Amino acid sequence: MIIYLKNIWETYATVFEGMAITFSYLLQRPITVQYPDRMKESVPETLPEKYRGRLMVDTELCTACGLCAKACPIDVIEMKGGRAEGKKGLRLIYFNIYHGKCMYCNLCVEACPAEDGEEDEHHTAIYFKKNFEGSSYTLNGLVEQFIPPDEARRRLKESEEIAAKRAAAAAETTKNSEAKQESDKPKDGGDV
Amino acid sequence: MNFALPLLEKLKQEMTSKTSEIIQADSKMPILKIEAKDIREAVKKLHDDPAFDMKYLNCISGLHLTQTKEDGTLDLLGFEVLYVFSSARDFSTIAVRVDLPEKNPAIDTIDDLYGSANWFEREVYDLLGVNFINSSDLRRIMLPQDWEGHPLRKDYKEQASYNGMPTTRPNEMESIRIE
Amino acid sequence: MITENDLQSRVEITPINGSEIEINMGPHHPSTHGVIRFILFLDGEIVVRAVADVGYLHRSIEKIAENLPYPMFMPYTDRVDYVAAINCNLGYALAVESLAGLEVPERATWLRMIGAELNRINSHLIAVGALAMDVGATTPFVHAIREREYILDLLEILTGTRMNNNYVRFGGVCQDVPEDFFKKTEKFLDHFVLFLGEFNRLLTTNKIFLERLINVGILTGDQALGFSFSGPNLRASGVGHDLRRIDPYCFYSDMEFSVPVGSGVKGTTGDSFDRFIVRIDEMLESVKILRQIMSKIKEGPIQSKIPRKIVLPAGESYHRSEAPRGELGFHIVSDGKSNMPYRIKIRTGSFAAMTSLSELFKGMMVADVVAYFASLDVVAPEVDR
Amino acid sequence: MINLIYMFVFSLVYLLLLALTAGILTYVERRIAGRMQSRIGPNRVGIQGILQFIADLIKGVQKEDIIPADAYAFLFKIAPYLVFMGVFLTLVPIPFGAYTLMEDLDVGIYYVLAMASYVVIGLMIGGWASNNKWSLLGGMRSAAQKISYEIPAALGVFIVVIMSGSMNFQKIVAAQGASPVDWFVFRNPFTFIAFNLFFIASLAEGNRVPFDIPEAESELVSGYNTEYSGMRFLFFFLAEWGNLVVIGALVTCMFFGGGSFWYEWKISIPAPGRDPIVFEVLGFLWFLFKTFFFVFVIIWIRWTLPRLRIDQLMDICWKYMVPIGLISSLGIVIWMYFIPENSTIDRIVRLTLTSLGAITVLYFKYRVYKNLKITKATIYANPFV
Repeated sequence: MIIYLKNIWETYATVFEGMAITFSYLLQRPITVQYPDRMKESVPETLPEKYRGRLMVDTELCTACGLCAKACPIDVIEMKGGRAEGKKGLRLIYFNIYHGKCMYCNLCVEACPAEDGEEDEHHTAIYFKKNFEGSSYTLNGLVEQFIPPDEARRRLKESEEIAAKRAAAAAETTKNSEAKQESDKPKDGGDV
Repeated sequence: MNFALPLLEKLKQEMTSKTSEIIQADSKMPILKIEAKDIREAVKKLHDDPAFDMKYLNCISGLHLTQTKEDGTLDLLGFEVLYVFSSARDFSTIAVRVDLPEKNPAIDTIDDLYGSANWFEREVYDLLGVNFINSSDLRRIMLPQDWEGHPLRKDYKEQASYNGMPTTRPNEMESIRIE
Repeated sequence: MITENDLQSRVEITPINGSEIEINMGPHHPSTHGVIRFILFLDGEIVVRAVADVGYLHRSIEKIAENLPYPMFMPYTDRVDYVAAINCNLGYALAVESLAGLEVPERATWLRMIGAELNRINSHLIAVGALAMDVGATTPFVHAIREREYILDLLEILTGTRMNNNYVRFGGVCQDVPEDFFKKTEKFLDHFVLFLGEFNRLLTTNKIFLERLINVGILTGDQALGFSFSGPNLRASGVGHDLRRIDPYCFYSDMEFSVPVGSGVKGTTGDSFDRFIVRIDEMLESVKILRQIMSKIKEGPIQSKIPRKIVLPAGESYHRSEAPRGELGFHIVSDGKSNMPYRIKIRTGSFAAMTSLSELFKGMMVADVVAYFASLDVVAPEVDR
Repeated sequence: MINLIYMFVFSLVYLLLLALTAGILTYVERRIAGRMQSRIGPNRVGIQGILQFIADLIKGVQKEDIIPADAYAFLFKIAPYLVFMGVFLTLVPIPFGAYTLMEDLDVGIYYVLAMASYVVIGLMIGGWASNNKWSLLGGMRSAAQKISYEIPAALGVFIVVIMSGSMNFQKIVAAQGASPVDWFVFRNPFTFIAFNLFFIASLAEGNRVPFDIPEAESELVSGYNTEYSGMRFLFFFLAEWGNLVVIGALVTCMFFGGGSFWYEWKISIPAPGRDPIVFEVLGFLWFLFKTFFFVFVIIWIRWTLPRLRIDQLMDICWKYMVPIGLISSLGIVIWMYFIPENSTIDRIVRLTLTSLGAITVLYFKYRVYKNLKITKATIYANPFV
């Protein structure tokens, strides 16, 4: 009998307490914010410094070494570097990122050796932008080409030409050196 | 890691067949390697003998033993099933390993001793194709019942389509290739 | 075209008795926490027998591991248990580090522990919230999710991402934290203790909630051991098994914390309410640990020098750590030559917890099935991997 | 004939008003739920989202009306209308004012209890005709629950009928007074129990938390309305929120004095100079205020409590409510025999109960304040964000 009454009392008391708590929330401000149109400040500004948003590449800084593409576990990055006129190292021919596959693991950023030493938005060539809005109506729209296709084709052609030229030059030099060697040989032999 | 070498030696001595050996004795995880026919005896001893009191089955794992030959082809050497048990008293852990042949790998089940053994065994059966004799319920667990092959075998080839559904997806990157 | 027969071929179908109805709970069901399917045979509201069917989220992570170098597998461990990603990272990193003999700087270990403990609170909040949701209390669930949101904000500062953190690296962590992170964490912990008190007054003491959980799904200590339970589920059954104590890793041996053990506060030891209350207590213990870490952490390097190509010595090893859902074991086999693992088997707490379902569901009501399953805190991708 | 036309017009007005009220209530409930869960709730359509229900309506009408292939089409189609009819018909004898009612039935309460049972038929038919096992379970649960809870509800009503000596709502309201001391709820301990019985039983009959097991979304997906879509689905919802108004109105009539500040005045001051229409409108508003207060309480309970299991539901009915109801019905008879109305003891008891009620409200305020203080929350009392 005591248990019987105790059950009733406990039910009422705990329900009362619970209702007091839920009521107290009616007197508090909701913590949710209305994204995106009624925000006081834009969301990327509120994000921490190293937030991993959208994967981007600084095509100027990139040395086309290909370490990021190698570090990626799921082949998100497809890139190629080639020679260019009047530039010492490699230049990007194309650099494509498939955002639909990217899992924001940061491995490519850590692999990137190209640093500009400045403490601005990014200091490596491949970096995460704070922007996280990347929806697209088609799956194909998630593929981002950082070098436009026309430009990429032009660069590819150019690098192929240079490569061909260099190959020719190399062939020339080897031929020359061989010829030189040929011509030198009797001389040397003569000397000996 | 508290993998207990003394317990393993004790188990080795108490086994009736003397073919068992302790491998990796100097590493962090010593393993007792026993023959497939002895598994029930060993596990029964571990489970029931108060000296061991191994009431807790941590894991049953399996793997396909292979060796890559010089020409790149695989030499299939059979299967390994690894049992890890813990004591209910002080949680010291031991590992028991069984090697099975490549053709028709089969081993006695232990799912009457451990409530969880059935699912672990089913997983090994599903992914590696090791048969557990006298198991109460040996069905595939992760893959559909009509799936072909056992994926964790090193010579596994994925079927091209399953019930008319292709198992691969086109790569969106293909469409923008300029080469 | 998939016919009904194809779907049913996943499980063995036994003929139905006259009074039974067969009912499919899942794969798409609000309370299966992911994609898990139970086939319940009901007599009225009572379950006569049940078959659990998993595998709908099987992503063959273990097969993927065999084809990737060790560091590149790290992001995949996030996806084993996405609710407690750093714990999975940590388990994998510890396993590989102990085999390869890599050093970890002190600050990196502290940061790892901060990540792991924040993640543990996060995961337990989901667990208790989802349990509340499954017994019908919507508001406590949202409150728990709200608190989790603060933790995610902290993790965002710590790691750069909210859920699949990929924070731990071999020999360290991927980035250092700004100094104000500790202040923010301190502030959050103060708030969180208050919140937990309120949560208890709103939900834990509620008579209806208690009635729904007390004496539901009782597992004795022996049974729980037999089903390979681990973590909070095992502790709720009265077994003081905590790998942070038994098999200490990181600096857990220096930490002062107690291991909450279920004692049948309201009903029988090992019932669903014990599993619930053990998680609540564990959150408070995590708060204690976090406070200790915060007082001890010092400046220092966060990454030690590691070889470019990690090759483990030949042999096999089973390494385990305490994730929020129990023992997380990595069975790593290396052939000693390649920079990829020969085989990785991941043993998860959820998978072990699932083994008990078919047996425990017998004789329960449909509502109890939901409550018991939620009290186990199973995350479907961790079961299937 | 003129009477018929009058009734027809009146019921049409009622129908529209009920639909409008139910629609607004869905909005109100969502806003309240949102606030309780630290969310905002719908606030995009119209000023502060007030037109949300119209948007929902338009969407519902646009949706395809799907009838499952193996469903029993005819019954499947009419089930929502049966449910709605059951709710709508209960409105007939409820006195929103002295003249604002459809028909002043002498057996008003009896009629309401009878009509409320109509709902069961609709729900069961809907659940059965869907040819879905979850729906069937939901339908069966709802039938079991409603039929059981008719008894405590009827016992609660019985006590009121004994007190007022009539089944006519007008007379019941007239038997009470304008001041809280005269309300039945504080009249004597047994009527207070009767109020509890009736209120809890109405929650169960209206499928509201903690008794919402027929549609328990975490167990039965959505119960009897799983297979419904489009307008038919909305009809179920219309009925559910319409039911809230009915419950609120019944409780107001029977225990909280109805719209009776004009009754008092009419009786004590015949007031030839006063305009009866003003008092009619004032009484109506007062009635509505009380009604919506109870609607708010019901909504508030829903977002606080977990859900019961079906056997506990039956326990509460048969082990607690029915015995208590029977004892109280005996008690009220004895009470009325020994303690005549307006005797000293009667007055003392009334005053004590009323002050107890006041103390409860004050203590509640204190608890709310205390909770805000404990959690260090900042107060923001503006209902809009």
